[in-house]
Amino acid sequence: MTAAVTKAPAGATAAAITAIPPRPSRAFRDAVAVALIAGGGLAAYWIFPEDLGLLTRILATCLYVLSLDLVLGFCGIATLGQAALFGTGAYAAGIAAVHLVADPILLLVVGGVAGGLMALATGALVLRAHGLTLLMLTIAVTQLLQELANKLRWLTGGSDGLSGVEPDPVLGLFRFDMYGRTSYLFALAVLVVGVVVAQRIVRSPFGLACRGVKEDPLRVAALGGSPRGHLVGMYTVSGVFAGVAGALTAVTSGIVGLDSLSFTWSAEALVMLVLGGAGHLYGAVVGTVAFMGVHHVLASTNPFHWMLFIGLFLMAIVLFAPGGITGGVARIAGLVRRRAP
Amino acid sequence: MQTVYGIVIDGIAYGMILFIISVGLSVTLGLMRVVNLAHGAFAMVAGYLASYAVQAMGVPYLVALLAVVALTVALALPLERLLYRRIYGSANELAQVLLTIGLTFVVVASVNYIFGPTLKRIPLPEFLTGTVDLGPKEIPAHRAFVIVVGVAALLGLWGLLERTDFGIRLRAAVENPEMAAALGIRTERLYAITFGLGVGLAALGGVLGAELLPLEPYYALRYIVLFLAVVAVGGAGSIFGSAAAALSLGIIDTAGKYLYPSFGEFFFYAAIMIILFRWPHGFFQGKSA
Amino acid sequence: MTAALLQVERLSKNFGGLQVSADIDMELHPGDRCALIGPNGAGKTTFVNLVTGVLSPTAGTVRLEGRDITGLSAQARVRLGLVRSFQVARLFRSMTVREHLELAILQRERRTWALFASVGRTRGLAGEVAGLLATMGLGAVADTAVGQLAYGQQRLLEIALALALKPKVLILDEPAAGVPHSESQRILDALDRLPPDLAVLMIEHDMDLVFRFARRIIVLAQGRLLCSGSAADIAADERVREVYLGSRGHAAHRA
Amino acid sequence: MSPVLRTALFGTAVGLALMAGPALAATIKVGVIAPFSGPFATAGQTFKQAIEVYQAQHGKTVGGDTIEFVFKDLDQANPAQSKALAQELIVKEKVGYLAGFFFTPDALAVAPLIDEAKIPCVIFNAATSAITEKSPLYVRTSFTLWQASVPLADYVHKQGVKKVITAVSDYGPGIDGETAFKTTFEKAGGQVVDTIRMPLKSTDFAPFMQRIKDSGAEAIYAFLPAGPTTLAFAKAFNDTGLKAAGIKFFGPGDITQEPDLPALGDAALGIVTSFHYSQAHDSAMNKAFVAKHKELFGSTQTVTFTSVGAYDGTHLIYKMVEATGGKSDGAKAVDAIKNLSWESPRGPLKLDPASRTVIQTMYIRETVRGADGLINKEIAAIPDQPDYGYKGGK
Repeated sequence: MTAAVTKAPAGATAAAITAIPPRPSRAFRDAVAVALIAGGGLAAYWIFPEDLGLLTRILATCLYVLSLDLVLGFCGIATLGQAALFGTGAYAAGIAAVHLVADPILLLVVGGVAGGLMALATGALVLRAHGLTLLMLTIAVTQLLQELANKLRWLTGGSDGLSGVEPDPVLGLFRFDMYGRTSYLFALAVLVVGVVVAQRIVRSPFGLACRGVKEDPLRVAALGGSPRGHLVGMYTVSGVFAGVAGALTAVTSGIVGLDSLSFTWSAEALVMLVLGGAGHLYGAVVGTVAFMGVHHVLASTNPFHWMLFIGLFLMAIVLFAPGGITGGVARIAGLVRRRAP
Repeated sequence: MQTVYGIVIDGIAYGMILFIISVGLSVTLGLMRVVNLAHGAFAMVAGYLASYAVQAMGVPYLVALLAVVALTVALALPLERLLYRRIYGSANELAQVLLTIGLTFVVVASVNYIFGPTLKRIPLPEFLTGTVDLGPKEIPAHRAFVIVVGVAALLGLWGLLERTDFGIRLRAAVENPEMAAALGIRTERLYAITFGLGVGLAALGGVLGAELLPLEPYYALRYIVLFLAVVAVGGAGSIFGSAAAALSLGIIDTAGKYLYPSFGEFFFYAAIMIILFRWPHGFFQGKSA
Repeated sequence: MTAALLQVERLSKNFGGLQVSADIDMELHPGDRCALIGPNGAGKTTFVNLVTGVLSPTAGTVRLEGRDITGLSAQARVRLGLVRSFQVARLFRSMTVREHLELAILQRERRTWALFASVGRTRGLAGEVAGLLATMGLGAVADTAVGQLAYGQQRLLEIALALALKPKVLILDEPAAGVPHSESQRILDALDRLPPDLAVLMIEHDMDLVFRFARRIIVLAQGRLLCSGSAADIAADERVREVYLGSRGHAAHRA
Repeated sequence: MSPVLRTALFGTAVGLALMAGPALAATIKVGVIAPFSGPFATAGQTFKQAIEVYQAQHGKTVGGDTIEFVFKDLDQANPAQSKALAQELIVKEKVGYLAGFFFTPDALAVAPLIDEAKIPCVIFNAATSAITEKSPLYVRTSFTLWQASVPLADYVHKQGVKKVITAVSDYGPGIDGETAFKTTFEKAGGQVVDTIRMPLKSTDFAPFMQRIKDSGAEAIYAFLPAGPTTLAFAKAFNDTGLKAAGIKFFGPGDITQEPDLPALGDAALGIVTSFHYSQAHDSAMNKAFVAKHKELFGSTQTVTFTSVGAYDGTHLIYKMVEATGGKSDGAKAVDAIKNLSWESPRGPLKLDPASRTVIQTMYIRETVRGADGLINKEIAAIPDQPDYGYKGGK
């Protein structure tokens, strides 16, 4: 107990803490972020009209990485199985598009529901574990689903990929064409809606409880809450987001491949999220745009240049900027603010 | 019956390779609490070095094997000093994962740049080609050699960690670093030696296993999941656990491929899931070595 | 005499062959201000863990408002109104004081499954939080992350959290542990403002605090109930003196 | 509008058109998607080298139009990425032709795109029959597994082999090969005792070898995509004593493609394959092709079947540009070459108007030790083999 005394920060009085100037309200900052994403997205539409295919994939990936942030950043679940949820959504939407419905919005719903159900089912099983065991279980789930998708060739196209995903025009008006204008704007709209919903969820009572679980599950239990229930709950929410992201990729690209259920795809999501900074939604967007943008430039010359770059970059992040890009920016901004009188 | 025997022998040979490489990871993870995803990269580097030594320089296989293990350890120790030392401790799991993935990417890119993208082989010496007659089944001499080395590694490690002063001090340092330091145990050096031991085992496995896990630049990423699986199933830090896990997974994988080839690695991962549900901390967590 | 809120009967716990709690009986009534003391190793923590459901007893029963809760989980007991605070402040370091209280209240109201509601706009929440902040004197630091709070303030928040759950029975596990003596007065002030009909059981080493707070004191020694009575009775009891001296005069007055 | 103004405007327009003219008509871009990195990087390299050999022999212009090749790297079978690259080539690079494609899934994925953009797609390698059914704009200058396996099955049967086991990679071409071989061999009166489908990413082949051994087959028909896995498979076949046990090894020529032969070493000796091209093929045109390759790149080690696939594919692209006068008209371009016959380094070729896959001679070859190392020696030639698998072999 005496040790605890020494740990207490000396002299941190209430007065000193309240002297920090009031920060803009959360709602305001959230609104600004949404405006920035929407505005930036529209600007990119005009600036890079010939790269809409790539940009569409980036937007869908943003939503996917966002789904990982919900579990990793807000619940502290370290998973390498996010692709299982993404791929489930992608295949569900793809299969539905080939056999059942063609309305793109309905397909997103199909993907979201499928991803959510998969998360609920697997989450209830694997979220009892922690650490390496949890990592391994999430990897195993992903690999099993991939083998399954490969095996069910008649349904999924196996290694040839599921093609023939030809959605109807959006709202019956805007056709998906090769130039990707519809795809891009559709994806941008979905991402913006996704970010708004995600903001809403992390600021909700549920989100608050999940943050509590992330920091100390036993303490939440001592408040009468059920930590594992919330973990599974958020995992399911994340599954819905990942499923919608998968469906969005299927709808806009017209194809679903086995790579959407791969370990690599899970690992890349983690890398993108940590690059951007986990735990505040925008890091997911920033990290994905940075990662995929630089990847496109470097990998088109030689993918190994890309690997060298991203490898060094990751090591630098860990050693010098543990908060990721957004964390680094915030820290620099903090320094500047403190210098200013 | 002969078929069952064949599957078991092939599975054991495959499992032994998994064991030799994974046990190094298990030791560093269990004893030093480092999730070292670059472990496969060390195995790969060793494989490439051996390939170069044997093919381009004409070094005899066994000499190359020993020299390469030593060389890989020598290359890895500065990394321990510069990088790993900053991320020891279980509070840094995410940082460990990212730093070591980053390191893996750099190694993959470098190996591709230096050795090219194509598959590399380590030519086997005369006495390791051909087959050895083991009762009802002939097995490739190379696999028999792997099994022998694997058993030797298992016993050697067990002896080292359980029966020597080094092992005792290592355990003490792991249990309570401050106390160990107060007793005059130089934990930094112990950690460096243990890290070197892990890398050396990876290197040994990388060279021996080149026939089963072919050498190409993506090796380091492709097989790390396999090695992690063995560690998770065996229980981090447990030598016998790693051996049990590697052998059973090797046999399950081989049997699955024999009986239902088109299911691929389905049975391998299904087995992992079932085992981890039953024993969430692996076979031997907290028991014995 | 009102009916007992919490009734503990012949509660026992063995770890292997070692008996750490033996046949403990105890009752708490509404408005009780009771303290549990005893030398180190007397089994106080085990007793708290048995009552709150962290450990399950080898024998005996725990009743809350007459209902047998021996088989219920810790969470279920909290929901029924049996709440504890922690000896070492267990708080969510990155969350603000306000968020802590909001979480506790929402948890009590079973509203943590509201996915799309807004915490800020939950009816009645802000008012209740403000009330708790005022009671505990934490208003000035409401929007500070607890990682930056002074330790005494963290202890106050720990108590506020427990209160936010509107308990019927509150178990305070060393509420002043680690708090400098100069600040323990603030804790005592806060304890004085606890709802009058709440039953409180305090485990504490600081005898000053115990004697100023408790109207009844229970002494545990070697896993058994040694005696119980008013502060004056206990102060005068030879056996109590003996067990404390017997454990080499374990500091009865620790700062 | 006054006549003077009109004349002036007209004059300006003509002047602009003349200035812009050569630049507009000058360059026709061809987008090539293939692996240039990763384990299959050699395949992309052979494509690129063969294109350069063709351009060195035939010039870089057709009727005043310059043909420019744009290369995109796709290191493994990844249909989604393939489609994305194709989209980028069409929208951003404005290519008039797509080409390349080592893996079947990658080729299949671009079907909707070439239909929408109305540009021809020349497949240099991907060998699943079904690809060309997906769009009328696909043309294939490689081969199909049916094409290679049907004559091989006949040959194996004529050698007096009765019981065969098949072992193929579990994906499109592998399944094609298995079906083609099994159908033909059983029709001829032989017996396929077991069929094994091996996962694409297999590295340890011992369990499959055990199964082959247990099946009691006299011979094996094996197909794996050319590259690292075939090496491991052939080595496992030797190491586990199957070769010593006298089991004969047959398969499409991917197994013993020239760049892999040095690494395979003696393990390759005695393997009998059916294929459309061997670097050792004896013809003037092949000698010229190989010589030019040596002149440009210093070595012939990489000259293999993917080289001639790309070489002949480039030839077809030149012919299509010629037929359309450089205009973008995919349907007309493909129509113009539908009945084309020409001479290739591998022998006489003719495009099948229905399947748009080349009809060609299949050579049965045995891997033997030649003057400078291992070669695929042609021991029989079976001319005019069409894609038997088009529309499910009907």
